[in-house]
Amino acid sequence: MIAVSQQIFEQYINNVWIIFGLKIVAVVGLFLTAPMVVGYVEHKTLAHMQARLGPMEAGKFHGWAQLIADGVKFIQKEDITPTAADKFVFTIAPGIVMVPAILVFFVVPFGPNGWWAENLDVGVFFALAISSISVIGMLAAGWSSANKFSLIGAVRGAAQLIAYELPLLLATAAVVMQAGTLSLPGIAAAQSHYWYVLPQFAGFMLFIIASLAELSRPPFDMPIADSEIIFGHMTEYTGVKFAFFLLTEYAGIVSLSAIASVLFLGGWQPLPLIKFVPGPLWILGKTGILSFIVIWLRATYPRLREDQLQKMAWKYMIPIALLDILLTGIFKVVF
Amino acid sequence: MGVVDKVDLPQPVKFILNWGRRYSLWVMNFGLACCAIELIAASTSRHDFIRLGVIPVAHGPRQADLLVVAGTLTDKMAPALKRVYEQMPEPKYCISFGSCSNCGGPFWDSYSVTKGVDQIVPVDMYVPGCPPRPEALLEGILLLQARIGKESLKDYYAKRDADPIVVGGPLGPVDLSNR
Amino acid sequence: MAVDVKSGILPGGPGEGVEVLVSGSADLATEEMLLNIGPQHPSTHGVLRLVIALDGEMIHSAEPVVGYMHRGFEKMAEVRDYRQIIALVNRHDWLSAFCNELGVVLAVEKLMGLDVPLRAQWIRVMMAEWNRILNHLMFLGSFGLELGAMTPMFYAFREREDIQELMEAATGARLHFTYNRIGGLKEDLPRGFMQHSAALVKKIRHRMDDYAGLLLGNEIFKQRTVGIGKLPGSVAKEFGCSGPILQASGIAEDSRKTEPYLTYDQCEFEVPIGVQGDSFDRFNVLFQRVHQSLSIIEQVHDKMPAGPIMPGKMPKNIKPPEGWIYARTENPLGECGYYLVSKGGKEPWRLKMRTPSFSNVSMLPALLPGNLLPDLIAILGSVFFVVGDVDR
Amino acid sequence: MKAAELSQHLKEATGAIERDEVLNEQLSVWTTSEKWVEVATHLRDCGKCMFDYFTFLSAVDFEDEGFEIVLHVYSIRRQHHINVKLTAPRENPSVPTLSGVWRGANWHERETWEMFGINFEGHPHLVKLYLTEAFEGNPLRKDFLLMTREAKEWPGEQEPKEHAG
Repeated sequence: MIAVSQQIFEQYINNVWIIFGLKIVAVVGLFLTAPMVVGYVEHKTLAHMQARLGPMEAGKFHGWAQLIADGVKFIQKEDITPTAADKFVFTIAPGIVMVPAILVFFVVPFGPNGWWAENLDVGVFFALAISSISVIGMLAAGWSSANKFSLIGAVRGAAQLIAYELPLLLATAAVVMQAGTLSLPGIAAAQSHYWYVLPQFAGFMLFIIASLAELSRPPFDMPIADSEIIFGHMTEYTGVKFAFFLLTEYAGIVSLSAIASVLFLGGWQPLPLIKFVPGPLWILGKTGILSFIVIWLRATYPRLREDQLQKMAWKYMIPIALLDILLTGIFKVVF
Repeated sequence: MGVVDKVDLPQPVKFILNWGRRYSLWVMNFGLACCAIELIAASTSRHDFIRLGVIPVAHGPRQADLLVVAGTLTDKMAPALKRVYEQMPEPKYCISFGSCSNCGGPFWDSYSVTKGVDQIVPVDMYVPGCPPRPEALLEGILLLQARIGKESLKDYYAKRDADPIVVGGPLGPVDLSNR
Repeated sequence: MAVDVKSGILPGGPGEGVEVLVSGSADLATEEMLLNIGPQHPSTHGVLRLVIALDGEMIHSAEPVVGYMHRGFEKMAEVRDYRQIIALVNRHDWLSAFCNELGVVLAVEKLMGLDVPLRAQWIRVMMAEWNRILNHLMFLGSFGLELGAMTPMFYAFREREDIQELMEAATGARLHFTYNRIGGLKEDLPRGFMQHSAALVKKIRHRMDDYAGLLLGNEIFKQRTVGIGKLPGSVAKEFGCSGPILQASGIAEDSRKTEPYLTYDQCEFEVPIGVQGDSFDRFNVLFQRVHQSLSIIEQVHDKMPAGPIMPGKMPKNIKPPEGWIYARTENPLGECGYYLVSKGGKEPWRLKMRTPSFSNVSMLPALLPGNLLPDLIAILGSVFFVVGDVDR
Repeated sequence: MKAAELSQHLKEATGAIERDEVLNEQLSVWTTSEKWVEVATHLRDCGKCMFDYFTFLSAVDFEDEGFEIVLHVYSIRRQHHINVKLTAPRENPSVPTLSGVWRGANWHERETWEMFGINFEGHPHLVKLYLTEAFEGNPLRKDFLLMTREAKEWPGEQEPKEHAG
C-alpha cells in the first residue's frame, strides 16, 4: 500500500506541471503571508516605539489578526472608479504593480540544496530587473486616476526609481564580481567563509539606502507623502485594488530584504558557533532583521525633499558605488 | 459590492464579514475645531484607539470606513464635508463628535454655523460634549463595533436610516457583554 | 482640408461655417498652474485653503482663503454677558484656552479698576505658562508630522496628556478650562497641586531631550528647514506678526517683558530670538520658549503666596463702566488683544479680538512667493497658527 | 513717549488731530478722513513715533453716531501704543486704505469691509474674507439680527432662579 502510493507520488511529482503548480502555490502563499507578518510587526513596532500598544482587539491575542481583518474588510468595500479616470488603465494598474512583486519571490533561495523555486543563472539580474517593472504600474495608477496629487506622486516615484536603480545595480555588481556568478544560490554559496558585508560594507549601505528609496519607505517616502500629496498614486483607489497596492508595498520590503541578505549577509550561511540552526531559518531571520530596520527608520526620520534625494543619488551614491566596483576589481585582480 | 448587498448570507459568512468590518475601521479625521484635538488625543499614546482596530492612516476619503466630524461645521465648509462623505466607499459610518457638530453647540445663534452635521450627511453616532473626552469616543467606537457585529450588509444597504447611537444617551447602559 | 484653427471657422461658404473649439495654446509655453490646497488637507491642520499659482515648481503667488472656520465670535460676544464670554473666548484658539480667557478678564478688570488678589495673579501666571507648554507641544509634534516624522506627535501627546491631567485637577476641564472669573479665579488649587506640578516640570524638562534628539539634532530635519522661508523682521512687524514668528526674525518683543501684566515683572526669563527667521529658527524659538516657561513655573512654585483668590463677593451680572480698553497678553502664538468697548451694559458693546494667527497668516502672501512647492509644507508648519484663531 | 507728550507732538506735527483722550493710560486721537493716510504715514515715518508694528484695524458701530474706525499701532522701538480713530457716517461710509502704509492693514480692512460695509478707497483686493459669496448683510452692524435669536429667546440670559420662578 505504502509502496503504491509512493510510486504514484513519484510519478506525479515528476510531472512538470504539478511541480510548476506547487511552486506557484508556494510562492503566492509566501507573497500573501510574508507581507502580513511585516505589516503586523510594523504596527506593533511603531506602537511600542511611540509609547502605545497598537492593535489589541482583532483576534484577541495582541491583535494578531488585524491585517486579516483589514483584508476581509477590503473585499467588502465598494469599488469606486472616478468618473474622469481611464477605466482600463485604472483597473489593471494594481495588477501591473503586483505581478512583478510575486515573480521576485521565485528566485529567492531559502536554503541550500534546492530550497528555491527557480535557480536562474542570471537570478540577480532577474530579481532587480523585474522589481523595477512595478514603477510602470505606479505611473499607470497615478496617471489614470485623473487626480493632480496622484500624478505628482507617480512622477516622483518614477524619478526616484530611476535615480536609485543605478546605485542599487552598481552595488550589486560589485558583489557579483566578487562571487563570480549571477545566480543567487551561487552568490550565497560563495559566502561560506565570510559574508560579503565585511568586504563590501559600502556596497551594503548603498544597497539598503537605494532599496529604501525604491520601496519609497521613510525617509524617502515622497511619492506617498501624506502631508503633501495625500497618498500619491494610491489616492483614488478603494477596496481590493488598494489592498493590492498595500500588499505589494510590504512584499517589496520582504523581497528586497531577502535579496540583500542573500547578497551581503550570506543567505543561509550560519554564524560560526550556532551552525545547528537550519539554513532556511537563517535567511528568514536575516530578512526579518533587515525588515525591522526598514520599519524602525519610519519611526525615526522625517522625509527628505525630492531634489535633495536626487542630489544624494547622483552626487554621492553613484560615485561611491563606482569606486566600490573599482576597488573590488583591483582586489579580484591582485589576489 | 455585487452579491453581499442583495443576498442574505449564511450566518458564518456574515459573521466573518462583520468581524472584518468591525475590527478594521480606517478613520477619516475630518477635524475642524477644538474637538479635533481631542480626536487626535484619542488616537495617540494614552487613549490609543488603534487598539480597537480604528486605524488613523486613511489620509484620503477613498480608503476610509469611518468619518469622524469633529468640530464646528460652518456653512462655507459644508459642501466640502458633503463631498468627502460622498467620496468614501460603502459601507461607511459617520460619527458626529462634539456639540458643535451635533447641533451647533455654543455657536447655536451664530450667523455662519451649520447647526448639526446631520443636515448634511447621515450620522450613525453622536458623541456629546464640548469637547467630549477621548473616553467618550472610545465608548462610542465600542458601541458602533457592537452594532457592526450584528448587522447584515443586505439590511445595511436596504435601510440607511437605522436609529443613531447616542453615547451616554437616554437608552441607558448598552449591553456590551457579547462583544 | 486644412482647418484654420485661429479663426475657429471651418472653410466653406457663408453660413456653412462650423465652429471648432480651440483648447490650449499653439506653442508649448509654460503656463502658470493653479493648485488648490485645502480646505481639507492633511497638512493645513485645520481648514485653511491655499490657492497657489505655480511656475514649474516655483511658487509665483499664494493666496490663503480663510473663513472656513468663521463662527462669528465678535457678533456673539455682543449678545453674551461677561460670564458667558469667558466660556466663549476659550474656543477661538483652542490650543491656548486659558490665555484667551485671561485676556478678557484682564480687559474687564482694568476697565472696572478691580484689584485682583496676589495669589490669583500668581496662579494665573502658572496656568498660563502650563497652557503655553501645552500649546507649544502640539506644534512641536505636528511640525514633525508634516515633515514625515510621526513619532514626535505621539510623544507630544504623551506629554500633553500629563499636563492636561494636571490642569484638569485644578480646573475640571481638559481643553476649555474656564478657570478665570472676573476679579479672580473659580476656585483655589486642590491639595497636592504644587507637588504634582513640580514633579511634572522635571519630567517634561527631561523629555524635551527626546524632541531635541528626534528633530533639532536630526540631519534630515535640518536639511528641510534651515534657510527655508526666511522672514525679515521688518516685514514681520509690518504685518503685525507676533510670538515665535516675530522672535525668530530677531525681534525680542514679548509683552510679558515689555509691558508686564499679572506678576510677570517678578519672574526671570529670557525671550529667545532667532538669527535669520527661517523655518528652523521658528521651530527652535518655540522649543526654547518651552524651556523658559518651565523655568517660570518653577519660580512660581517658590513665590506662590497664600491668600484669597477673589476680591470679595462679585455680582453675577458684571457691568463695567462706560469706556474702551485694549488689553493685550502674550498668547502662546503671539499677541492676543481684546479691544473692549462698554456702554455700561451687562454685555459688551463691541469686543474686537486681535488674534495672533490672523496676522501671522496674513503674512503668507508675502513669504511664500519664490519658494519651492515642497518647501510650502515646511513653511506652513512653522508659521504656527490655529485656524479658529484666524477666522474667529 | 508718554501719552500726553505723544498727543502734543502729533497735534503740532500733523495739525490733523481733532481731539484726544486718555483712558486707562491709553491714548486715542481722532482725525478726519482726508488726513487719515497722512497721519498714518507720519506715525510710521516720524523718528519720535516710529510705529512700525501694525496691531489691528477695526470699527465700532455706534448706531446713530456712525461708525468709529479704530486703528491701533504699536512701536516696538519706542514701546508706546496709540489708537487713531475716525468717525464715518452711517450712510455710505468710506475711508482711504492704509494698505500702502502698513501691508498688514490689507486683511484687516477686508474684514472691516465685510463686517461693517465700510468702503476702503484704493484697496487692492477688496473681496470677502470670511463668508460665502451668497451671504448677504454686514454681520457686525447693530441692525444685523441673529435670526436664531429672533426665533427663540436664549433662556440662559435670565438667572437660573428667575427662570425657575
